[in-house]
Amino acid sequence: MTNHWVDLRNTDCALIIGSNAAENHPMAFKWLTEAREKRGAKIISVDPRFTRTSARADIYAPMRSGTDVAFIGGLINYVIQNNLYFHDYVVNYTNAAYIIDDGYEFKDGLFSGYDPEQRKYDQKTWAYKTDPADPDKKPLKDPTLQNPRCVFQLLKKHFERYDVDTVCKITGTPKDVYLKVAETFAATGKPDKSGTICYAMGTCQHSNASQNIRAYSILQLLLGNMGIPGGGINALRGESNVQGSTDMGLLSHLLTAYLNAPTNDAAYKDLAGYIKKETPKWGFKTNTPKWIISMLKAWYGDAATKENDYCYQYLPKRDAKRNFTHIGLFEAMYEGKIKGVLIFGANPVVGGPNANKEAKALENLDWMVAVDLWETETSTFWSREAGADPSKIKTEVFFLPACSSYEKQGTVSNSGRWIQFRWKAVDPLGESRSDLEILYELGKRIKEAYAGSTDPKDKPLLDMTWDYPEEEEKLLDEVQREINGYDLTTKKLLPKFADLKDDGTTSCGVWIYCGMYTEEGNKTQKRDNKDTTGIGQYPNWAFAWPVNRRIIYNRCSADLSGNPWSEAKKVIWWDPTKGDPAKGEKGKWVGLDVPDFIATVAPSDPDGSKPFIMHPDGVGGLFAKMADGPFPEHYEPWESPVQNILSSIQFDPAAKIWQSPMNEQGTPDKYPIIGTTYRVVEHWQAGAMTRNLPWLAELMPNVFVEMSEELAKEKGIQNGDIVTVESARGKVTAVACVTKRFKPFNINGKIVHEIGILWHYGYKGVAVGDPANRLTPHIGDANSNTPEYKAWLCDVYKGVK
Amino acid sequence: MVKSDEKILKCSGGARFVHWSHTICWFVMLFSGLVLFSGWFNWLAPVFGGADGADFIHKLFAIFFIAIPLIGLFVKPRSFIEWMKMAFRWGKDEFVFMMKFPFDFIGFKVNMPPQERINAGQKINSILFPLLGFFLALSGTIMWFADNFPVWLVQLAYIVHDCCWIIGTAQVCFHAYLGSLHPGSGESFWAMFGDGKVRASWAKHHHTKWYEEVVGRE
Amino acid sequence: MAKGYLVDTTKCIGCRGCVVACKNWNQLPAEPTGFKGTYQTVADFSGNTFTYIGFNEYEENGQLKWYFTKRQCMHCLDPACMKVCPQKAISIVDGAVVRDYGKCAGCQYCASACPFHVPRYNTKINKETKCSMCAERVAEGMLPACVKACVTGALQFGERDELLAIAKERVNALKAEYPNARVYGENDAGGTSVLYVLADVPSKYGLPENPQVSALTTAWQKYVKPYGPWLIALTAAGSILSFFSTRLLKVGQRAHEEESLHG
Amino acid sequence: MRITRREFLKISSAAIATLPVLGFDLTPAMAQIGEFRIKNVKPVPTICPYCGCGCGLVVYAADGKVIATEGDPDHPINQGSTCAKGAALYQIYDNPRRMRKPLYRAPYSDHWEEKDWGWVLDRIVEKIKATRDKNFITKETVKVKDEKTGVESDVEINVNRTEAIATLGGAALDNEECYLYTKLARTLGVVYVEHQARL
Repeated sequence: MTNHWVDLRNTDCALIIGSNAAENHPMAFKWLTEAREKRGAKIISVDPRFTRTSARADIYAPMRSGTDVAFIGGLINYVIQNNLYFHDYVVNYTNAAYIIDDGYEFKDGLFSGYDPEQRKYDQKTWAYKTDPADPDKKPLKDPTLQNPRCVFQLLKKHFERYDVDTVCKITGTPKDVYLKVAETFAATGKPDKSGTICYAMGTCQHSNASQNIRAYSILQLLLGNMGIPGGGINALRGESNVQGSTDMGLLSHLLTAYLNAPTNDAAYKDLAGYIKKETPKWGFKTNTPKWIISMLKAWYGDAATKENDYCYQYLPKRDAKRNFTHIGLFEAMYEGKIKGVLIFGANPVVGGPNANKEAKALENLDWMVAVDLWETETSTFWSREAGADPSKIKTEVFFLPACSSYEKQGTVSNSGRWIQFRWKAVDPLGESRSDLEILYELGKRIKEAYAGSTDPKDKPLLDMTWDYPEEEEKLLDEVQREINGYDLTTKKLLPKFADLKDDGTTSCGVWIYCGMYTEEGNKTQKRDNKDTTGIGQYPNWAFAWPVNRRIIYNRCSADLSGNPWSEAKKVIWWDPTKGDPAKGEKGKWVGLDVPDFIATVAPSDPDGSKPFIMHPDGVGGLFAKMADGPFPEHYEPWESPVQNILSSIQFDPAAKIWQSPMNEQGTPDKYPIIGTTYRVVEHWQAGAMTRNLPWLAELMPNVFVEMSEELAKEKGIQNGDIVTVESARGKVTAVACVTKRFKPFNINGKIVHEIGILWHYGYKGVAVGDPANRLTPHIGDANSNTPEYKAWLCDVYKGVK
Repeated sequence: MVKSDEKILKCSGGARFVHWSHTICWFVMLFSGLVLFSGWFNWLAPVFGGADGADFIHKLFAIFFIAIPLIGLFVKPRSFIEWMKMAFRWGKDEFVFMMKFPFDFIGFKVNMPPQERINAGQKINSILFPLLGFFLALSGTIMWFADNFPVWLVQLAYIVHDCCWIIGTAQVCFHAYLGSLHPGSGESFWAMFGDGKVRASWAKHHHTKWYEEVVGRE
Repeated sequence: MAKGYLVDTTKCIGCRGCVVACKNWNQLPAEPTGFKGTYQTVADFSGNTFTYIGFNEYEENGQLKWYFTKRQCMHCLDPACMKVCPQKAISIVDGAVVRDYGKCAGCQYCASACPFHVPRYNTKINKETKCSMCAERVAEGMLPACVKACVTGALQFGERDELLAIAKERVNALKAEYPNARVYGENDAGGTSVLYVLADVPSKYGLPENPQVSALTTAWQKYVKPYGPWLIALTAAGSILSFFSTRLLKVGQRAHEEESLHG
Repeated sequence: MRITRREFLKISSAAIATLPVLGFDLTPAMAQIGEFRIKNVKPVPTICPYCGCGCGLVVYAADGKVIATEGDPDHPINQGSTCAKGAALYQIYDNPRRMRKPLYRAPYSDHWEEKDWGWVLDRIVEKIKATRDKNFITKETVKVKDEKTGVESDVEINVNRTEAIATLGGAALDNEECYLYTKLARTLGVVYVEHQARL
């Protein structure tokens, strides 16, 4: 979320797309309801079926799964064609005026530089045009936006093809409804209005998911909705600490705080190479050396010295040519390349894509460690209950009982980046232990096991700082301090990340978290719920990263001279009276939030109006390098019942296709129906945390599949019947929920049916059912490799066959 | 030839058992039921351990109330059928008996027509009690498991249940009085209470037809 | 002045936080259910369910409607259950129709009398159970569990008069878009402490259009109960009369002399 | 009959106190009348373990047992409210299905065995060490193309990784836990570090 939950109350229009907020993020609706009550805000729900969100929306627009780029592309086109964009904002705060390299072109669904064999783009031509005579190679710009090679004109041209009729033919949205959506949301392009886009997994779980989100950003930049109250693009995150766990870098391509993990690319050979590759010339990220060195100091302590590159070489470097993401991991496991796995509260047999294959892959493991509160389908994959033959499965399985969130203490980061402390209410149940204790014990014992080793490969483990106090409370405290970081010369906690240094005199485990625990105390424990800002920022409640900033990119809320674009949407502004002349300050950015800007850089200073300080250009990227193109382009999902009518390129040209067993691609002749998966408010994710609770099992006892009355009639299915859903990869038995809320789509004259199935279920728990992910494919997004859970092909029939 | 002071069997052991166990059930359920019926009878509640206890006892005895005749029916179906046949066998004698009965009731000497083993009044009793018992059991079951029945049926069940026990209890008043304290009933009462036998001479006078059947015409 | 709830169905998102919060606070066990083609898996009240959400979907003029109705005891101003309860176990406490479980005998009369059929029998404790508007919480200055849990403010708790004013204002605002919008509970069933803001007719929310105490219950309560027992008195009196007339007044004594000697 | 709430509470408790003559136990009825069981119990604030809203919840615990859970009325995001999941927090603790002991499944076995913590942790470390030691890549040679000359040359770089161990999950863990987890996993040389954020 660029903004946060309470800020939703400041919006004038919420476009909820790829999200069923009322079910999966009810608090979004708490604040949207207030926005509607108090400000007359409109709520738009775009979804393949009419959901609990749609029930409370002002406009419901049906949209076929997997057509977000087309839907938003049409809105982008509508905004540009009708001159509804926020002109001054677009010219100054985005790269609209930048002129693009002559080599760049877009033709029939492909951008310049495509290599069909590698399924990869050479992005050389996707660059700004520079004056060859300019030694700084500054990009050329046309602030009038008239140059046909400027980003704005290219954008306009690119999305011209997304006219309302074409879009509706792709998405299946009725034209009048679509126009109503366009009109309503485009109205937020005025300076005193803000619109927010709320999205979740309905956006992310597609083969072109990153471009879906890019499309949202482009639309929001055009409307000037970034960095203002009630605006932004807001990913409604699904787990209590998925934000925090990502901040901590639990992904194959990241270290902590979004520092890229090095690969075996020669550029990452040493620390200097890493810094060169990762540090841009301009912007806040020029501090990258401070961040990486401070992280290494936190991890390896005194062993990390300037001479040994601060132990940079201890970091593992993955193979740049291979895929280490979730799908890649399970493909490797299926091939028997992975011998052991440690699983902390995850349940891929229910939650992973192509669950049959992922369950099968587990059988190839020599050992598995499962840490959980409950027995899950994953930790018991070897059992007869799972349909397996235990006598043929060699895997040694360890189950470690973890305690629940209120049987221990620690912090979690919510979707709005608030790091909040959880206090301990009771002792862990039975012999269960906190994951912190388990990890600490594991680390301690691993270090003991390697003690005395002289093998250089073991040196990282020996040098890793792990001398934490054993007592639970002190252990937590020490880890929090390490995350925040120290000034190593004074042994004092650092107050903010601006104080980090690249000379090894500071340590900081996670630079964006710096400031959460200072000499003043643990700020994550702050519980002052007075709103001193009037716009619901609650600055004294917990701590938001970065530096307690609640609305990211908030410099955008002020114009070129530093005044708010409008009184209604002000966040920060330049106050010339607040500067300290002794320090040569001309003034200061002040206001209702911590400025997302250098506080003393005046609007009149060079770069004083570049609000996106985390970006190398300092402006929002309407044109940006992504694996599958600088502009979003609509492609059909991997499995689609229709042809792409926008170009001859059917499928995202840069998405990785896995040619492997147990991952067949279904064809529309055999599987004519679009399938999608989703959740309900009563259950959570892979279900172990809710299917084991009788009160929740009572409310949603079985897996069900929703379908239109029309499809049910065609298939002879009655409401409440047991039906089978079959895809090229598996079968699932579920209860039919025949409903008016699902309607067949008219896609370019062809009637296309879609069904939706809950994916929470497995055979363990009080509420049980087949895992819907037996149906979903191993195909991922071109940029992030997030699996395409949300659009695939299937067939449905009555009974169990 | 039976001597006048010889005894003959009027009520079998089974009948006596059913009669008296049902009597106990009836009164226990009557008093526990009164607690449930109205707050007026709350003074009775402590006897049963509170209104809750009354409810419990009421339901417990309801099980006996239903089970006892069912067991009787199961063990001796023929005597039940014969009893019922007799109860529904109405002739001139029965109607005349009933017409003259009010005079007898208040003490006038009347000549009653000859009666069977049970007289016309007892026949009414024999019809009424099983019938009321049946409806009490049926409506009681509906009330007990109210959540499983449509609301209107439950509402109807309350009326039926209350009407039945009210009529039944009214009838019990008559029955108890006529069967015990009313002149001439003592013999029958002691028979029911004791070994089931009555003196032949008494039977000859009160249940002439039956006497003749059992003993033969003199 | 008495307390009440306002259920604004136009704000409810059907998240069922209230349903679980009710079970949590009242420590009510879950009951086995099955998905039968509607989200309304908990279809009705039970001895262990004091509140549930009704889900009803409609399509009118191409517009889809999905109505969520939070159901619980309506806390009538003149409750039929209270009137029929033989134990006087039910009373009105500051707007809440509350059962004294110490007095309740589990006779279930209240269940059938209720025009909304709310009280249900709990076999384990042999009592009729229902929502108490969280009397013990309110007494301590807390909100009822369901109201506290409500995410969007669809549930409000307060003085009935004030809630009624809010409800009317809300309905006025809704009228333009929803001509059938109305307040439910103002006078329905003689007025209830639980008020609803409905955007459509009550039946579409699964609420009775014209909630009334059934004629059977009225007949039972008004006639059978008060007058029926006189029949017993009458027969008892008759028997006594007979006893006196046959024995003490000695009318026709001789007729029975013979038998009496034997008796 | 109209009485105030407080009176009502007194009256009802008095009613319960009347002695049953036949000795029927009325205590289950008491539980139903809802005595205010969180009186004088201090609520402990926590954050909901489910979605990313980060709602505040409170846990009422006494004598080492959870007696009630509900929304945290002071929390700015949810202001005391909870969805169905947050409202069910109580049953995460009071639940016979919760796992209470470390378990071990031997190869080819069809059942769990209960083990003590020391044994499982040592055995896991043994497994990690053996797998890591057997499957560790210290260095790799990669080709580098000189941008100006276009000449390719070999460069040897330290890669320090093992591809035989993977870790999964973490979105339900606390930040501090994730931090130790990432630090330990990377230092072991694990590159297959993935969790729910990818999905």
